Amino acid sequence: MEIRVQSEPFDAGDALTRFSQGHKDVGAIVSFSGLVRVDGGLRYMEIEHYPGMTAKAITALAEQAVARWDLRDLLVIHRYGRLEPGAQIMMVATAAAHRAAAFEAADFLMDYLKSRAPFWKKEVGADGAAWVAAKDEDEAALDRW
Amino acid sequence: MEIRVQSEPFDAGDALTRFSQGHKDVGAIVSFSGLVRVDGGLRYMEIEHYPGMTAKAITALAEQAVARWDLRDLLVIHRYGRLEPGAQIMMVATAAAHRAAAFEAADFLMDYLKSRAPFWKKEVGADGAAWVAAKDEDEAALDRW
Amino acid sequence: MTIDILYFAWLRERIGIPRERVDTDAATVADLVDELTAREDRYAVAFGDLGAIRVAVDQELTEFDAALDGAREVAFFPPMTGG
Amino acid sequence: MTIDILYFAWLRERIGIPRERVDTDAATVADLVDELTAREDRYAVAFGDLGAIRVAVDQELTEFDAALDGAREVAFFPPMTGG
Repeated sequence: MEIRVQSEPFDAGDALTRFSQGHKDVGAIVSFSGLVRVDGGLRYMEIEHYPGMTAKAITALAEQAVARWDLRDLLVIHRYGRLEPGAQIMMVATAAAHRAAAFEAADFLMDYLKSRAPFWKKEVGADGAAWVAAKDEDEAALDRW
Repeated sequence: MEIRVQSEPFDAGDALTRFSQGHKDVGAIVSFSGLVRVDGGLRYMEIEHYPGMTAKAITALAEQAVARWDLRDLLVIHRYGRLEPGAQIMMVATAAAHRAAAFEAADFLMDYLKSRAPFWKKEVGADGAAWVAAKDEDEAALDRW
Repeated sequence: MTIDILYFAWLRERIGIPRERVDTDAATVADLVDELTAREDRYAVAFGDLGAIRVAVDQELTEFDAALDGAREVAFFPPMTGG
Repeated sequence: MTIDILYFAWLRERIGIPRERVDTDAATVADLVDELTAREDRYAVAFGDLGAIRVAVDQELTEFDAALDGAREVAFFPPMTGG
């Protein structure tokens, strides 16, 4: 299990290659990567986080996933700071013997990282800056689990 | 949309890196990769397919996914021939504005590739060779959609 | 009419050939299976449990009661195990 | 007792500081919020809608009725938008 909270850019493909290597009883790997959308109005995104709490909160979520699904391994990378359009914001990867566990655990982790890990996104555009509002649907998504 | 049916090995991470580049309104990318499990008894896996039908069948599944979810792009790679333990068998990647569409479309594609694309797996071990039997649960998984 | 018949996986192994061309007047896939199983034991054995066999006509999955009218290629195989 | 209070995102911007240390006898988070809002307008404005604010005590998410007994760090922030 690896959890990285960092300001440095990363490449989800490179991370997936490393994550995929050297496993034994793994038939299925699922990855999710979140990107800053490229849209005309956005100059960059700024992500604030709560340093003392972030890694702890993500670790607690990861431990829930490991307790609930039969996973062989798990990776979470989440950036903070300034991110340019097209940049990778974060990724999750799960490795399991069977595909259902890998899919469900990745989906679960994403839902909880959205609403329960202490990150706040601000979009800076030509017309000024605005904090991204939490969506009701993101809160509602937690009820699936 | 890219569909590749090939005997050559590939790296899911490299494929994900290429797939992730150059998109515009994409916030979410999900990938699934299937691997030959490393277990003592297995020497290698042999995958047979139906050359005239394979790409056509996968394309039809991909078109169903594109019709049903708001996807920006989609990738399917599936190998045939001899595969060593630990090798990547196949991968699916989906790109969408929102994570739910990317997750669901990848999950859907996997369920249908398992049971509706003309591939047959044979496991060759120390004790001989055996065709992998289709699982009832894989057929049942199609009812989710 | 002339039809190419293809066999995959254990069906191919049991019948012993990957494909053959047949002249047939079979109206449906089921009729064609009857003709084949009447031929030789290895066909009868291979087609013993139709519930374990899938069929594609002209590279589209279909059912055993499908008409063969104009068909050029019929493939028989076990349930698929891709992914 | 002495508590470090942290503010994030728009709460930090409205209050104008990322953190401060306070001496307080507040029994619960809600009591602490009452003390803060009584202080200055910018606090009253920032804490105007508690439904839009989340709280963590010692880096664990909790509710406004949580006790502060022994707490060393209280953080206030809007709903999280990670992922």
